[in-house]
Parts: sequence; structure tokens; C-alpha cells
Amino acid sequence: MKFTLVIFSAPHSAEGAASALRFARALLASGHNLYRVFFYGDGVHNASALEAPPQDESHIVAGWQALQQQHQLDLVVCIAAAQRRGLLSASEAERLGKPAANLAAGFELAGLGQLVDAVVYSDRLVTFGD
Amino acid sequence: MSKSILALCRRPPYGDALAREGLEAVLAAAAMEQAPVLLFMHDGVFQLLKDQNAKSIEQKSVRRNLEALSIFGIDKLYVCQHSLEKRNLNCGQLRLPGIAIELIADPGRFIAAFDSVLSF
Amino acid sequence: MTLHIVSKSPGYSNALMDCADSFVEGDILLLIEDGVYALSSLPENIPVQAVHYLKADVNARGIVVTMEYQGIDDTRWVELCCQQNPVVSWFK
Amino acid sequence: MSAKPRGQLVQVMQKLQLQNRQIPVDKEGFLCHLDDWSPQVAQQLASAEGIELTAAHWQIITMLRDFYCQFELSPAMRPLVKYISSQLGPEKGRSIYLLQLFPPSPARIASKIAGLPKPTNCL
Repeated sequence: MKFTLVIFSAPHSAEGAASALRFARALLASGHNLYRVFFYGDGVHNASALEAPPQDESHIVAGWQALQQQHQLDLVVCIAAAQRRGLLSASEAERLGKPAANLAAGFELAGLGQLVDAVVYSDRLVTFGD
Repeated sequence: MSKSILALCRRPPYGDALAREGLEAVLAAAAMEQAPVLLFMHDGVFQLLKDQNAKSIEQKSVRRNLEALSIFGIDKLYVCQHSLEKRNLNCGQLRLPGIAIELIADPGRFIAAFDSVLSF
Repeated sequence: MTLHIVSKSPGYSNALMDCADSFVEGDILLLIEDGVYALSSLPENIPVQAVHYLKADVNARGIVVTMEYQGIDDTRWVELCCQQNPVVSWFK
Repeated sequence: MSAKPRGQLVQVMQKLQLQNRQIPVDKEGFLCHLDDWSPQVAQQLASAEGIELTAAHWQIITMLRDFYCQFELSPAMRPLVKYISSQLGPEKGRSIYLLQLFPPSPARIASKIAGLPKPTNCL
């Protein structure tokens, strides 16, 4: 089956981001298709290249990146939610005249149309709240 | 491909950013001709209250955005009757121009009829 | 029928009660994260056999489950999502 | 990562030159402060887009400002067309009509000239 996950929770703030990552691993291991992961609201912080947790804590951003590499996942961060919260790609930082960019590799910024498309083209939609 | 999509709106309008961001997702979907059905439940019913003056807390009005729904092709909203009664509210306090409000007494059966549910 | 996923404890939020108001026969309830704290006090209209919980979240918290609820792993969680539709998350 | 020099914390701006004052706009030419808008400012914003404002343009600009005042939203193309159609009739409520007035992206260009916030590149 084709799944889309929508993630509202920031890593290290609530358990939702960690649950979503585990769920994503489990569904891929079961042979299902992960059509898209859409990060919205505070969930955009899952894509921060600047998160630096201590070595003995979970590294959620790295977890998504590893999964993305392994399965060529479509990890999409809502551009409007990201701009509000200071999560920018190099080109967005340039466009908006901001001093730095911090979008982690493996993620891309896109509009809410990508959420709508994912809802329409997936068999299952699972939301992870904060 | 056409899918029935429900947006379940449970957040109060200003204390929680997901109320506004949920609404933005609804408007984006509607602009792409994939308008979801909206069900307001729990504190989400407060989004609909008339006479919101969000300027007093330096925010934009959620109610004003909701008033645009009919221009985005959404001319009907659903509100959980129980949630409304529990908050001592009535439909008259929520009425939006050009938009019908239908009360839902059995949200379980209502929700189960959709292909996808977005929780906001 | 619907799969309801509740991720907050009843002491923190109304998520479980809202879910219970929207629960119909044939639906399944899955408690995850802090939702597992509800295992000791579930609403009466949710039948025992409909209640599932993530074993990982229960074990992490040192909770002892006394009723005949179904403890599941992530793989079974995925299966439940395939078996039921829609999947509705109740958080906050 | 593309870190720019530290200390460059002020948003990069350009200025719109009016007779007696300068109006800051962002890199894409949107007003930095919505309160700066005036019909004279609109003229300047339009000429930066290579558009000479006629009565037909002003009719749409007024509609957009009404829309924003009423709904606190910068409309996307489809709702804009529907709104114009409901207010000015189906002849003007067509994307081709708006495209002729505000090329190449009517919702965006007209919002800019009308002094609305930059649409949040939704789609």
C-alpha cells in the first residue's frame, strides 16, 4: 500500500517525530510504499541541519536522512511553515535576504500542494501530532 | 482521481498555530479543486465564533479567513453538536455569510465515511 | 472502519474523550506515546477487544497492563493501518 | 549550508523612490511595510513591473484591497477569479482578462501592486 505521513511534531519536543520515524521504518520493512513524508507546523524542525543533540540521544534528523538515502524517500517540508520558523534552504535564504540557510540534505521545501497531491494519491494517510 | 477528504479541526484559533495552518492547508486544497469537508470539533468550534478582534493580541483573524471559504468553493461546514452544547454555544453565534452549517450528532459515522482524514 | 490513534494521556488532553465520542462499532483504538496511560481508565463505550496499545510505549513507561488488551509492535501497527480506513489521529 | 557573513542581520532591501521619500521593498519588490501603500506607491510598484496603470487595472487593484480587508488573505488565482467574477461579472472574472492586465502571474503581480503581503508560494 501507498502511505503518506504528515508530521506536526518537532523532534526533541514531543514523541510524535520519533514515533513517525519508527512507523516509517516498519512500513518500509513490510514492503509497503512510502509515497511522501510531509512536515508541517512545528514538524518542519525535523529538517534542521543545525540540530546537535548529545551523542547518547536519538538523532532524528539523521534518522530521516538515512531512511531517505536507503529508500529515495520524498521528504517534503512545507515552505510557508518553514519560513515562519526559520528553516530555509540556501536559495530561500538568498531570496529572502536572510544570513544563513539550515535545510538538511535529503529534505526539500515545497508548497501545500504537495500535501494535497499526497492525500489524493496515497492509499493511507497517517498524521503524527505534537 | 477523486477522494473524499475530511479536515478535522479541533484547535482553538489563537492559542494553537495548527488552527491557522490547518486552515491554510484547507484553502490550498480548495484552490486545487480538492476541497476537503470541514468538521469542527472540541475547541475547534471556537474558530467560528463571531466578533473576533485578533488585532488586540497582534494576530490575524482566523474568522476572517473562514469567511473566505465560499470563494474557495466551500459553502458548507459541519460542526459537532455535542462539542457545541458542551461549550454553551449555539449555531447563531457561529453563522458565516454564504455558508451553511450542519450539526453532526454522530461524528463517528460521519468520520468513517471518508477516504482520508487530516487532523488539525 | 476507522482506526483511531490516541497519543496523549487523559490527564493532559481531551483527545481520548473526543475519540470515544467518535467511536463506532467495528472501529479500533490504538494507544501510542502518552496515550498508553489511558489503559487503566478507558471509556466504557470502547469494547475491550477493540483496544490496542504499542508495547514499546508501555514498556518504556513501566506500565503494567492488567486487562485483555492487545499489545502490538510497529509491524502490527502498519497492518492495522492497512486493515482499517480512515486512520484518525487524536493528539492534544 | 551557505553561511553568509555574520552580522548581516537586516533583511536585504531595495528602495522605491517617491518624490519626497523612499519606500523599502523586499528583493522581489513587495512592500516591507504594508502601511506604506498609497496610490502613488502603486504607480511606482507597477512601473517596476513594466505596467502602466489604467482604469481597468485600478478596478482590480481596488477589488484586491477589498478582498484583503475582508478576508486577511492574498488570494490565489482561482479564488481571485471567482471573487472578481462575483463582484464585476463574468467578463472580467476570467484568468485571461487578468493575465492581460497583470502578466505573467496575475495573482502575484496584482497583489504586489495592491500592497498585499507576498502570497506564501502555496502551490
